[in-house]
Amino acid sequence: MYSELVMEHFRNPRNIGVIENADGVGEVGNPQCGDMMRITIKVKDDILEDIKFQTLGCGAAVATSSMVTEMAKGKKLDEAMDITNQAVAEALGGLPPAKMHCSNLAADGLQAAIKDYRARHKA
Amino acid sequence: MYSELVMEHFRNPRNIGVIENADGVGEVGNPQCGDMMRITIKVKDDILEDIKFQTLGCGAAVATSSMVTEMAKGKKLDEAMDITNQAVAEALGGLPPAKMHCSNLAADGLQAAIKDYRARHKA
Amino acid sequence: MDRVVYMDHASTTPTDPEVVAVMLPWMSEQFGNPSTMYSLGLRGAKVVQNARESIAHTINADPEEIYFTSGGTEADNWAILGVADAHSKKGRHLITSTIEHHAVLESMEYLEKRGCEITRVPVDGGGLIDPEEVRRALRPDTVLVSIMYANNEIGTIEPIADIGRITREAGVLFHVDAVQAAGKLPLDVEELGVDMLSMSAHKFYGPKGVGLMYLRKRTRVTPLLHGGGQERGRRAGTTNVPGIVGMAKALELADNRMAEDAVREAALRDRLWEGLSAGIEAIHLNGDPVRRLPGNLNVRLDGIEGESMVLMLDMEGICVSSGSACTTGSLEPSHVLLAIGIPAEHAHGSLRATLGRSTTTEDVDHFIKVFPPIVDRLRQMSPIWCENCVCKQRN
Amino acid sequence: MDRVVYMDHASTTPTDPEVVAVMLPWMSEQFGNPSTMYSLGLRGAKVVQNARESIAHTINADPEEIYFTSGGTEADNWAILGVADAHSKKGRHLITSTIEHHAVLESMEYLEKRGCEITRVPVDGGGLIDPEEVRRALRPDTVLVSIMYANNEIGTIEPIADIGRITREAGVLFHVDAVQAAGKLPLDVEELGVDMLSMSAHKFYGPKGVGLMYLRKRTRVTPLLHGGGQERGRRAGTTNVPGIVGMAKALELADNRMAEDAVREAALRDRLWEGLSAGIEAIHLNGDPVRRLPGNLNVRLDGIEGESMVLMLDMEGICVSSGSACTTGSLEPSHVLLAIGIPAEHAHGSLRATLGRSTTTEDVDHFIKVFPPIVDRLRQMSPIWCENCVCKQRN
Ligand SMILES: Cc1ncc(COP(=O)(O)O)c(C=O)c1O
Ligand SMILES: Cc1ncc(COP(=O)(O)O)c(C=O)c1O
Repeated sequence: MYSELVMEHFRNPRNIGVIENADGVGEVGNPQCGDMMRITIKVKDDILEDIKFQTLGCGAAVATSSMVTEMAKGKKLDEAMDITNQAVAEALGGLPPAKMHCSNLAADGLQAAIKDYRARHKA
Repeated sequence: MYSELVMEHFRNPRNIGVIENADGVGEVGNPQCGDMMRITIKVKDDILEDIKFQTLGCGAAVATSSMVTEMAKGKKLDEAMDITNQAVAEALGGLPPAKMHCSNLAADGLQAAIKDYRARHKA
Repeated sequence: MDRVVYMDHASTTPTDPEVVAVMLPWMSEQFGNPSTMYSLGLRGAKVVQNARESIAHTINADPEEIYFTSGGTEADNWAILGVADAHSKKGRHLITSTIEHHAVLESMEYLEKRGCEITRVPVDGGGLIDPEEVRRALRPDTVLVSIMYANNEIGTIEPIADIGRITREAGVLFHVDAVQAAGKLPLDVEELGVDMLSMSAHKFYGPKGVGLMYLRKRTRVTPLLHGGGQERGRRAGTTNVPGIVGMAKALELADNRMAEDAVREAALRDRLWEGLSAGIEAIHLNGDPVRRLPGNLNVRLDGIEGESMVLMLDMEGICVSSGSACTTGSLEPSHVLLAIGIPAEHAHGSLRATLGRSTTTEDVDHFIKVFPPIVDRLRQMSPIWCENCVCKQRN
Repeated sequence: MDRVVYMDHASTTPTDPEVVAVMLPWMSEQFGNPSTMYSLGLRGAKVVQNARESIAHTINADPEEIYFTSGGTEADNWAILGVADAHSKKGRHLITSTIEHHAVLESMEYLEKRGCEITRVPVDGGGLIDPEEVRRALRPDTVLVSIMYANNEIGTIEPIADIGRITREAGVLFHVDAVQAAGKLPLDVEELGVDMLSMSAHKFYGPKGVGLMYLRKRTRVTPLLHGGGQERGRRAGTTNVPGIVGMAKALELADNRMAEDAVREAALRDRLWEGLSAGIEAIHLNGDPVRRLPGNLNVRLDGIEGESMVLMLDMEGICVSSGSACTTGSLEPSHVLLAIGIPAEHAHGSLRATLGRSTTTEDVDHFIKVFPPIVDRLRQMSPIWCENCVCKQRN
């Protein structure tokens, strides 16, 4: 059902955890739907210096979270904002059709975190 | 599907043929239905001295024809008239449900032959 | 009598030992349910997907257009009832032929009793449908045309591609019962222009209890079996992994040897017909002499009834059928034979021999040898057959 | 990881090698179609009849009350759609429960969309139906009550005999989905007072793709599959001889070892629950603690999601399910867990382990050993589970 790459990210997820005193936090999904994700980011000079995630959810939810952190780390905020859920799924070699929507929120989570950072640092 | 006894009568039908100058002839069924039988009888002193049949039809049609000739031979006409299709089927150890009606005409054929004999010899 | 001469391949076929061999690992060892998430189940899902791809490739379809069923009957019922239900707003008129299998005809009758209108296009004396008859039957409220590819009794092959062009032009869905054609005739759903197509594995040396429906993408059809989300939500029921694996293998084997088998079976069938017609008087061929399945021979014999021939041939180890297998037990004459204009009394005297992979020249010659005395014997005891009597002229 | 610990017997079971052995002769050698008149076919008819008698004997029915189908889904669909159609003059109201299998619920929904009224009686926190709820739901226009014998997710065993008394008193037909109960609980159609009952062979170590419906004599029900006259004209389709022979053998084997298996599986299941609840915090039992199938354990774990547990357990060779197998792919929480009052977020965190014949103490202990670290790991990466954070109180 899942590609080898999805399973690899599920088995060995990258960047798990919470950044203490994060510069931005994004939370998407909710436990009622069985999928929820929290992304915390550290920003330096408009660049994503660090990024960590916590995810409640299925294999796809975990793998996309892991993948998005890999894709975003070290990127400029504007570039990171352009990462789409579709792009994450593609980077993973595709997801099963049933999982394309509900369990593919990682990019949304990242964007929420960046927006949170920008809102806090607008001043 | 058929009992061993039915198949035995089908394989070795008794009293096949036509009696020349028969005293009575009975014909029942018709080729459109796939089942037809002709019974010819020889009567002496109100007794069925000889009886022969010809049958077009399935295994049940042949076996019941054969059986009814066996059951009737040597019997008084009144007794022979009392043989029912049901009795023939029972004597054969039963017939498949689908064959109980259409292919179980032998007693009717015998009765037709006896009636024919009586009609001819009424005078 | 130990020798068995099986000549009823249109009724069912033995499951090829090679097919059984590929099924076995999926029964007791790799038995996982493909709808699960663990490896044991995913292996089942994978092998089913492979089967789907292999079958799709054979009939020039996409894998997602293959839906597994429990057999040809289910596929036929699903196509007809499913389309009638899903398209009832467009109309309630369906077209079929007079010589379809009961799985099609009874589904049509079921609909007819519930207010649908059914047009049954006639066939010619050989069982052939004139595509123009289908065109003439089309109406604005026609939702489905269902025509079989090859007939199960007389083996007549219908002009499916021509009918497909007509239905496509008219924008009407076209279902083809290919149960007898699958594994015997090339099937290309694009060339044939069909939207739905039924198969049954046991007719091409696959297992019993499994079949499929090809369903063209974006075709709306209400499910027949409701429940779990198997087959992309269109056909519920735990996936029959061994059956599907076996069917795919059987179709692959049949496809590989199709041309060869056809030539061989047709030659044997012709030898049988020549032998029988030379040795028996008043024997006639039923169906189209040319446009028929290679292994199919259907004959009628004056003055005798079919079942008694079947029983007597069985005593010689020969397995043949006196009509459509599934109507045994019914005393109705075959609707197919009646439809091609054969009177009831002759329909009752018909016999179908369908040759297959196992059939040998010896089998055919055995048949040719033992059948004439049987015919003689039955005619001797027949009240409508006698050398000298008047009734002979009647026939 | 080579060891496989299969704990998903409610999803499907391996076909018992003894069952495979009795099926094999009917595939490639004795392959005749039972609807034919020659010996090869008649032998098939005979063995099917023997199977029918054996099964009938086991459930205290008459052989003519057993109808073979392609599985539990077909039997469920047939019972519900067939009764609704045949009795539509009497009424269009049907009663079922909120925790039925999708094969029942989706059939009911199909009818609902077409104008029938469906009452779904509720269950208590353990999944038990109160027979009085069924009585209260009865109306003069009720044509069918369909209630499952045992639930496939939480294993709850319903008071079928009590419901049977109520339906009989009311003169309403009663269908029981016994797919999970067959082979595990004694089935006596007289004692249970049922008119129709569904089974599926692959749930009791029989083959996939075959099942049956018990149908009480003189019960009117419209066929679901129309076609040839098989199954006394009530279920068309070439008879699946090997499947039927296998199912009968499987039921016989299951019946012989039923009591023994139940005791063993219940003990192992209890050991599993004790081990897990001792080693893991915030783990809860779903379903009735007592009135449940011997091999069934269903638990929920705060702060984690089901599929991720299934995937991680699979890496340890353990096969379990995160809900009803056939709803995998759907992201809906289990309707059964919702019906017993479990909130959606906890339903998503549920896991079903169903033990069976192959399950050993070692299997159970392996599970008990490997599961806690998995739970820890998943909770560590869960945004709603953290030792010290506020969200923990939320759960
Ligand atoms: C032309 C045709 N259609 C449909 C069927 C039904 O297939 P099955 O009996 O395998 O369901 C058959 C065979 O019985 C057939 O010959
Ligand atoms: C309670 C119940 N009913 C019906 C079914 C359907 O049976 P099958 O999938 O074998 O058709 C199942 C299993 O999937 C079940 O557990």
